[in-house]
Amino acid sequence: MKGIRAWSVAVSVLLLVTVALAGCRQAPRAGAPDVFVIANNIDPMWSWDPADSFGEEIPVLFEMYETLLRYHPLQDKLEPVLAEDWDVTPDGLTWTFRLRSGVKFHCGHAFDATQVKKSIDRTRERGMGAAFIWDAVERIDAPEPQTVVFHLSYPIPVDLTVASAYGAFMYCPKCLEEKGDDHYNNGNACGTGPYKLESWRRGDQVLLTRFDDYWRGWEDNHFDKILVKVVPETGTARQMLEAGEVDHVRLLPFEDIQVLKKNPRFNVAVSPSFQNVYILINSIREPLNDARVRQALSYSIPYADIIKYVMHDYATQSVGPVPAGMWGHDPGLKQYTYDLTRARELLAAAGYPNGGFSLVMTVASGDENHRKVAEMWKGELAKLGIALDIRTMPFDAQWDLAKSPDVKQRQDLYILYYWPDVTSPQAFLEGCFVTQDDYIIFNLSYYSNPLVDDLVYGAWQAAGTDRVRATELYRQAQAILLEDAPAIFVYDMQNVRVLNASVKGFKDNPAYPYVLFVYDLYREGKR
Amino acid sequence: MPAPLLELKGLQVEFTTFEGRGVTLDIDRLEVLEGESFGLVGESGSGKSLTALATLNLVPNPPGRIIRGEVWFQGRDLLRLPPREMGRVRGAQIAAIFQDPMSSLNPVFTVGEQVTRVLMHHQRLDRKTAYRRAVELLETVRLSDPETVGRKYPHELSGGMRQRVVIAIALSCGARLLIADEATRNLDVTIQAGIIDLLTELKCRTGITVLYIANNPAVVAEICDRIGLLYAGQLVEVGPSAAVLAGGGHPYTRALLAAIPRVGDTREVLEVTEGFPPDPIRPPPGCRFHPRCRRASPECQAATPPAVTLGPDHRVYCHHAGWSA
Amino acid sequence: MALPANRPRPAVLEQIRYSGYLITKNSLTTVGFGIVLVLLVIALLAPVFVPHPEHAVLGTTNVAEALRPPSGRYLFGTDELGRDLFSRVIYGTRISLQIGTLAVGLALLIGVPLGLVAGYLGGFVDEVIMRVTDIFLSFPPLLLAIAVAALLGRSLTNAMIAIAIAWWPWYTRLMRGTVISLREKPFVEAARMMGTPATRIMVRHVLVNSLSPVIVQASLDFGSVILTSAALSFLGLGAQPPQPEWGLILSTARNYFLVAPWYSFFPGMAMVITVLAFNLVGDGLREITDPKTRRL
Amino acid sequence: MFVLVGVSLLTFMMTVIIPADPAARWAGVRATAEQVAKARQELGLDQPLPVQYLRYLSGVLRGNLGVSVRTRQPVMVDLRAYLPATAELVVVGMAISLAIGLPLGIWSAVRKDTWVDHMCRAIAVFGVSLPTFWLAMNLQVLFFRWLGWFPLGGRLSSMLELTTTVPHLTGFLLLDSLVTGHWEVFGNSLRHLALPALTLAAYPLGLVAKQIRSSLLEVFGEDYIRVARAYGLPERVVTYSYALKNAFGPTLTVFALCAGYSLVNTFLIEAVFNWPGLGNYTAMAVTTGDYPAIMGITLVVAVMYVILNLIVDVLLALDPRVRV
Amino acid sequence: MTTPMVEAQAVKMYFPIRAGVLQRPVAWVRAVDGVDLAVRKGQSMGLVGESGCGKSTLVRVLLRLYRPTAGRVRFMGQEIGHCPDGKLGVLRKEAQMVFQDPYWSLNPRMNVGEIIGEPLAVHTRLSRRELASRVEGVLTMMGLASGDGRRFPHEFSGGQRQRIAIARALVLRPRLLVLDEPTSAIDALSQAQILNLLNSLRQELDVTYLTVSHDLAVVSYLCEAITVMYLGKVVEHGLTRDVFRNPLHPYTRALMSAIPQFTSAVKRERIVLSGAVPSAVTPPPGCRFHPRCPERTDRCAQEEPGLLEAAGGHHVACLSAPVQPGDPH
Repeated sequence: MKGIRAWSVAVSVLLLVTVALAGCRQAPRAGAPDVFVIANNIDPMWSWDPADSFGEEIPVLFEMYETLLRYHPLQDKLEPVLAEDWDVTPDGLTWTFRLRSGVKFHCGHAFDATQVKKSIDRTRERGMGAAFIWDAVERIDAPEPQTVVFHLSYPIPVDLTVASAYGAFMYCPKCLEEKGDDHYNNGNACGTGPYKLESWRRGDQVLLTRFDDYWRGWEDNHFDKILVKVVPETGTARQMLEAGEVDHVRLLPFEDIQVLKKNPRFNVAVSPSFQNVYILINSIREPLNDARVRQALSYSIPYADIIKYVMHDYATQSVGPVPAGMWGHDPGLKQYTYDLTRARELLAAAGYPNGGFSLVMTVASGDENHRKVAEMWKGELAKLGIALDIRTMPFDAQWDLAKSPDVKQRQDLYILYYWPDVTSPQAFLEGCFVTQDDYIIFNLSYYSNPLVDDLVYGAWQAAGTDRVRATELYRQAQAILLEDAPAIFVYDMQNVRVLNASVKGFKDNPAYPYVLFVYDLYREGKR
Repeated sequence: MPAPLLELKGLQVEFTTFEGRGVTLDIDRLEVLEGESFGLVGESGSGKSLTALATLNLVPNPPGRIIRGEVWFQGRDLLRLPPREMGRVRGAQIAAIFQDPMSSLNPVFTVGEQVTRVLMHHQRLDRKTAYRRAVELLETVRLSDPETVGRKYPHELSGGMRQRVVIAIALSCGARLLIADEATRNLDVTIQAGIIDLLTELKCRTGITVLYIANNPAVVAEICDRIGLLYAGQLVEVGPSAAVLAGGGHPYTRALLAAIPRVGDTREVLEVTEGFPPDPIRPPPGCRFHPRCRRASPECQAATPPAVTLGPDHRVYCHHAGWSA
Repeated sequence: MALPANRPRPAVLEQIRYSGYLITKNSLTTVGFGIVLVLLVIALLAPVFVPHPEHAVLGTTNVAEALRPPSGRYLFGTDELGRDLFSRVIYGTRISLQIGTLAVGLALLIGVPLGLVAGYLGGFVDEVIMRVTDIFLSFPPLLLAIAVAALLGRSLTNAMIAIAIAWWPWYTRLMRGTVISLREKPFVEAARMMGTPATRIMVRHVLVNSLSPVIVQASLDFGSVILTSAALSFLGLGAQPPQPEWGLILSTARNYFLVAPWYSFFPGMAMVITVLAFNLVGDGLREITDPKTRRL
Repeated sequence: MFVLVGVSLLTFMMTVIIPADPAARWAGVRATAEQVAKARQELGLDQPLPVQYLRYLSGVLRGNLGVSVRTRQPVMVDLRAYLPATAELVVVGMAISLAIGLPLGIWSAVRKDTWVDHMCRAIAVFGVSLPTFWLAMNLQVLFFRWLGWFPLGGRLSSMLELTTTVPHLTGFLLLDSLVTGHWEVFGNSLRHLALPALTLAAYPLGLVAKQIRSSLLEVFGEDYIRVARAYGLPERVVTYSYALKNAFGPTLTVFALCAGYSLVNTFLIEAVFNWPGLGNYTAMAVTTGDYPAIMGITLVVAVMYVILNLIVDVLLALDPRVRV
Repeated sequence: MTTPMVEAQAVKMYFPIRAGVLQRPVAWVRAVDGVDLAVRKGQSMGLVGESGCGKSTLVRVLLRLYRPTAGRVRFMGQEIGHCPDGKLGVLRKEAQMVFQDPYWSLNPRMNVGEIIGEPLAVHTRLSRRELASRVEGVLTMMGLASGDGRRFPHEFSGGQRQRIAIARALVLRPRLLVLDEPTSAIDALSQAQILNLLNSLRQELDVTYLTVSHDLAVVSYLCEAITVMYLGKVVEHGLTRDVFRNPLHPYTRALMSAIPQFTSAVKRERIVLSGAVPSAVTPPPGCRFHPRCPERTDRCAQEEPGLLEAAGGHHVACLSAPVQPGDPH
C-alpha cells in the first residue's frame, strides 16, 4: 500500500504545481513593440505568389504589396497609390500611367516602369489566379522610367483593372530573376507595401514587420508589426479577442457579434460590401430547365427570415446579381419575394403541381451561414413537395462535382458566395452568367444565352470610356437574368468588422474584402 | 503414541453460489501425529484440497467461508491467529506443495529467485546467503546441476523438476508439517515414483510430518502410516493404512477398493456402485453416502453417523459400522 | 479454487435465471443494462412523446426561436435554427443505436466468417487472411475510419461503412484465436472423426461456441463505434444536416458553445450516457462469460 | 516489413480510388483539358497501376509523400513541421494517463469490491465513454470560462511567442525551454498543455486502469499467488512484485493500442484547442478534402503505430514465458 | 491370417516447429517415429506409455485426423494414410473414438439428443422419428434415461458424460472403437461403471477396441493385448498376461514397478528412472531409452534395436532382451 500512497502524493503534487503555475498569469511586458494581432479562421496564405493569389491571401498581401491605383467605391473614385495620374485615348485602347518616384521594394531595388511591365507580364504569362483581368492587354510599354503604357486589343477600363484586388500587385521581378521563379511560392515576399515579411509558419501564423523605407514614411503611432494567427475555432478566436490577445477577428458568428456589439471594449464596424450570395440553379437538367420552375424556386426562399435570423440584419435582399453600392446596380429591377402561392402556381404551370421531385444542393463545409440557409430552405421546399438533399462537402470537392465531365453527376443547386476581382458588374456577370462552354469558371448554372453574352461583353468594352452606356447594357442583361432565373439572388452582405476599441482609424473598403490597411490604423489606450 | 501435531476439530466450510449455500466440508475430528505420514484420500470434489486450504486459513472468500471449527497446530488455533502471525506460520511452520507445479511457480521469476525470496523472508537472510542456501536446497531435492536449474524459468523445466523445485521451496524454511496436495497428480508414473521416493527420503532425513493428499488410495498406501478417507466433504474412515485398506470398515471404503482395477487382476467384472457423486453444494442429509449405499437404512438419511471405533486408532463414521459382507 | 465441475447444473430456464443473477449481482452492470433498455424504449417511442418531431425528422426550422436556453417549453433549449433540442437529441438516440447496430453488425458480418475460416482451416488460407488483417490492424481504427470516410464521401452510410472497415479485423483476430483454441477440443475432433462436413463443423460446433467473446467485444465496441461515428460527424465526415445525429449537433454546437452552453451539453450527455451504458454492459458480459474473473 | 509494404499498398489503393481527379486539382481551377492531360502525364497518372505503385513506394522510401493540395508544400515537410507539437501532446497525455491510470487500477484490484474499487472503476469507465471533443469543450468552459485557470488554446501566448525565441532542439517546447532555461516559456507552455493533455489522457487512463485491474485480478486468481501466500510472503511483495510483473504484459499491449489511439485522438483535440500540430493539420485536410495530405498522414501514423507495436512486441518478448 | 482391422506400417508423424519471419519449419517434433502396429478384428488392444510417447498422435494418425508424414495406414484393408479426405467414408463410419476429457468432448451448445444423433445425421438418411428412436435406444443401452436426450451436457456428471460420448461413438454400430484415456478424468466409482460397461458392450456388439492409456491397471482390465511405446517408438508388444507376467523391456519393467500398489506392508523393489523423457525434437541416438536405462550397455548408444519376437507373439525392442534369432517381425 505504501507504493500507492507515494504515487497518489506525487500525482497530487504534480497537479497542484500545474494549478499553481496556472494561477500566475503573465502581465504584458512594457517596451514591447506594438503588434496588431489578427485571428484568422484559416491559414490565409494558400499561395504566396502575388501573381497567382486569387483567394484569402489579400488581407496579408495588401499589407506587403501595392497596386497602381486604389478604388474607393463609396465615392466611386480611384485614388493614386504607386501611379500618380493616368489618361486614356478616346478609343479606350491606350492607357498611360505616370509612376511615383522614390519608391523602393523591400529588397532595396527601385520601383520603376520596367518593374511594372515585368511583373504584369509575368502575371499574364503564368495565367494563374486572376490573370484573366489582363486579357484585353496586347502590350505594355515602359518608354520612360516613370511611365507605363498599356496597349489594348479591345477597350476595357484599365484604371479599374490596375486597382483590382487580385492579379494587380506590383512585386519585385528582380528578386525572382535572382532567386528563381519559385521564390515567392516558397514563402517569401517582396513588395512596396508598408510591411514586410518577417516570418511565417504554415497553418499557424504570419508575422509582418514594418518596412523602414516605405515611401509614405513612418510616424509614431503606426503599428510595428502585424501578426496573423490561425485560429480555426471561432469560439477560441472570440475568447482571445475578449482576453485582449488579438485586435481583430476576421470571421465571427453573428451570434457572437451581437454580444460583442454591446461591449464598449470592442468596435463593431458595419459597412456595405460587394459580396453577395447566389444559389445557382442547374439550368440544363429536368425539371430545372424550365424557367417557371426556377422562378418558383426563387419565390420559395424565406428572404426576410434569412436576413433577420441568419444574417442578423447584416445583409439586404439582393436586387439582381450586382450588389447594391456597386455601379451598374439598379434598385428598380425585379425583386423576388417569399411567396409560396406564386411558387405553387408556377410549378403547376410547369407541370409539377405537387412538386414530386428532389434536388441535391451542395454546401461548402464550414460555411455556417450557407448551411443554415440550406436547412431553412429545405423546410420551405418540403411544403412545395420538393425534397432537398443537403450535402456539405469541402469546397474543392463541391467544385469538382460542379465541373464533373459527367453532367449527370453535377449538383442541382450550388450556393455560392461571390465577390468581385475588378470592381465592376463585369466580375459578377462574366464570372457567373455568360456562356462558358469549353471551361466553366463560375457559371455553375450552366446557363447560356447569347443575348446576355452580347450585352455583358458590350458593356465591358464601353466601361472605360462610356460609363453611362455600360451601365445601361448591364441593366438590360440583369433584367433578362432575373426573368430567366438561372440563379436565386439571395442577399448582399455587409462587412462587419470586429476590432478592439483601442484601434482607431479604420475605414472599410468593400472593394478589398477583409483588407484592413493596417498602415492607416493606430492605437489609443490599452488593448 | 506421539502427540498430534495438527488437529482439526468440528471444521465446517460453507460455499455460497447462485444455486445456494451449502456446507461443503464437514470434518468431525482429524489429527495428524508428530512425525508420521498421513494420507488423506478422496475423489475430486470430496473436500480434501479444501481441508488443506482450511488448515492454512486460505479458503478463498468469497465464495467460501469457514463457519466453525478449530485447527490446532503446536498448541495454537490457527483460525484464531491474527493474519500477521498466520503469515509467519505459513511457510515457516507449515509448508504446502500443490498438484500443478507449473501454476504454483511464478512464471516471470527464475526458480532460484523464487526459492531465494522465501528464504530471505523467513530466515532473514541477505540475498547472497539466501541464494547460496537456495542452490543447496535444489541439490537436496536431487536436482542435478542446481546452479543451472536455479537460473531457469519454470517453463523451461519438466514437470518432475518443477515439482522438485516446489518441494525445495516448501523445505526452505524448515517447516514442521508439509502438506502435499496431490503433488504427483499430473505426473507420469515413473516421475511420480521418483517424487514419492524423494518425499519418503526427506521424511526419513528430517523427520518432517507429511500430510499427503491424493485421490488414489494406492498412492498413499505405500508411504503412509495412517489414512483418512473423505466422501463428499465428510470424513468417513480414518485409521492405520493396513487396517483401512483391509476393507472391513466403511461401505464407501469397500466400494472404492472394489472399484479400482489392479494390475494382474483376475476379476472379469468390477464390483460396481451405482449412482453419482453428490452435488457438493447440496449434499444429501445424514450420511452423505447413503443414496449409493447398499446397507442404507432410514437412520442413515436422518442423522449424521457417529464415530465408531473399530480398532486401535481406527474410526469409522457409519450407522452400520462393523457390518461385514 | 477448483470446485468440481461435475455437479449438475440448472436447466435452460435456470440458465437464464442464472444469467439474470449474474447481471444483477454487479450493480454497475445492472445500471448499464437498465440504461440500454431505457434507450431502446426511448428510441422506439420517440415519436410518441417528443414535442417537435418535425424538428428532428424533417429538420423544420423555427428561426424566430433560435438559441433559447432550456425552459419548460424547450427542455434542452433550442439550436441556432430554433429547433427543439430535446426532440433532436431524443431522435438522435435512434440514429446512434442504428449506427452502432449496423456498423458493428457489418464488421461482424465481415470479420466473424473470415476469422472462423482462417482459424479452422489454418494453413495457407489462414496465412492470407491474417496478413490482410494485419495490414488493416496496423492502422489505428479511428484513423482508418477517417481516411476511408474521407474517400467514400460524406454521408452517414459511408461513415458506417468506414467504421465497419476499420473494425472487422479485430473480430477476425478475436474469432481466429477462439476458433484455434476450440479447433483442438475433443468435441470438434469427434465431429471430424465421424466425418461431419467441414462447413457443418464450423457452424454447428465451432461458431456457436466461439460467439460469446465476440458478443462481449461487440457490446464494448458498440460504445466505441458511437464515439467514432460522432468523431467522424464532428470532422464533417458523417451525418449530413439536418440529421439529428449527436456528433453533428455537437459539431454545429461548437460554434456556439460559449454563447449557448446547453447546446453542446445535452447531446454530449446523451452520448456519454449511451456509451457508458454499453461499456458497463460489455464489462459485465465479459465478467459473466470469462471464467477467469468469475467468482466460482 | 511485410506489414509496412501492405500498409503502403493499402494507402496507395486509397489514393487510387479517390473520387477526385488529382490531375485536375493540380492543374488548377481554370485549367483546360490539355493542361489537365499534361498534369496527368507529369504526375505519372497515365502509367499502369503497378508502375504507379512502385513509383509511389520508391517516393515514400525517399520520404516523398506527395504534395499537399491545400498548402502546396510536400506533405513530408508539413508533417515534419507539425509532428513535434503533436508528439509533445501525446507524450505528456500518455504520461498523465499512466501516472493516474496505473495506481488507480492497482488500487482498484487490491481493494476489489470495496467503495474504492467502485470509484476507480467508475472513473475508468467514464474515461473510456467520454466523447473527446465534448470533454475538451467542457474543460474549456470550466477551466477557462469559469475558473480562468488555463488558457483556451494554442501552444504559447501570442505575445510570448513574439518576444521570446526558444531554440528549436527537439521541437518539444517544454523540453527545449527547460533545457535552455526559458522559465517563462516553460510555465506558459505547461499551462497551455494542461487542458489538451488532460483531455487526451482521459481515454487511455480509463483503459489502462481497466486493464491493469483485470490483469491483476486474473493473476491474483493464479495458483502461484496463492502459493506465494501459503509460503508466507508478505502481501506487499505478493502484490507489487509477484503479481504486478505478471500483469504488465497485457497492460503494455493495451498501452500501445492507447498510444495509437491517442495519436489519432489528437486530431479532434487539437482542432478544439487550436494546438498547432498534426491533428489540426489533419482536421484542416479533411475539411478541405486534401487527399494527398490525408493519405500521407494515414501512412505516417500507421507506420508509427506499427513501430510502436513492434517495440511492444520486443518488450513483451523480454517476458521469460515467450522466450524459448 | 485375416486382414487386421487397422494396421500401421512404418508410420512417422512429424510436426514442424516454425520460427522466424517466414515461419519456416526449423525443426521437427518426431511424435511418432516409425511404428508398426496391427489390431486384429475383434481384438482389444491397449496402447500404453507416458505422456509425450506419441500414443495419442499414433491413434490420431490411425484415424486419419492427421495425415502421416511417412508410412502406410490401412483400415479394413483399405489404404487411408494418404488418400483424399473424400475417400474416407468407410473409416469415418466404421471407426469412432471416445476422448479423455468428458467436459470438452461434448459440444456444450447441443443437447444430448443432437450430440448422439449427429453421426446418424451425417451418415444416414433416417427420418426424424427413426433418428430419435435410435438415439433413445442407445441412451437406454448406456443406462441413461430416455428424457436425457433433451438435456445439455453440463447437466451431467463426468461419468454420465463419458457414457454419452460412448453412446455417440456407438450409435452407428462401428467396427472399431478407439478409447483415448476413457476413464482418467472421472472418479473411481464411475470408472468401474464405465469399464464394466465397455467390457460388456464389446461382447454384445462385436467391436474392436483400441485403448490408449497411461494407467496399466485399466489396460490390464480392458485389453487382451498390449503395446508399450516410448518416445515415438514401440518398445514392447504382446498379450497382456505375457507382458505383465514377464516384461522384457527395461522400460516396461520400470513402468510396472512404478505403479502404486496397495501392498504397503511389503516394500517392493522399485526401479526409479533418472532424468526426464528427452525431447522428441532431438531424440537420443541408438536406443531411445538408453540415457535413462538402468541396464544400458555401450552398444545401446550406437545401435537402434528393432522390434523382435521373443516368444509367441511377444515382441520387444531391446538389445539385451532374449529374442528368437533371425525372425524379424
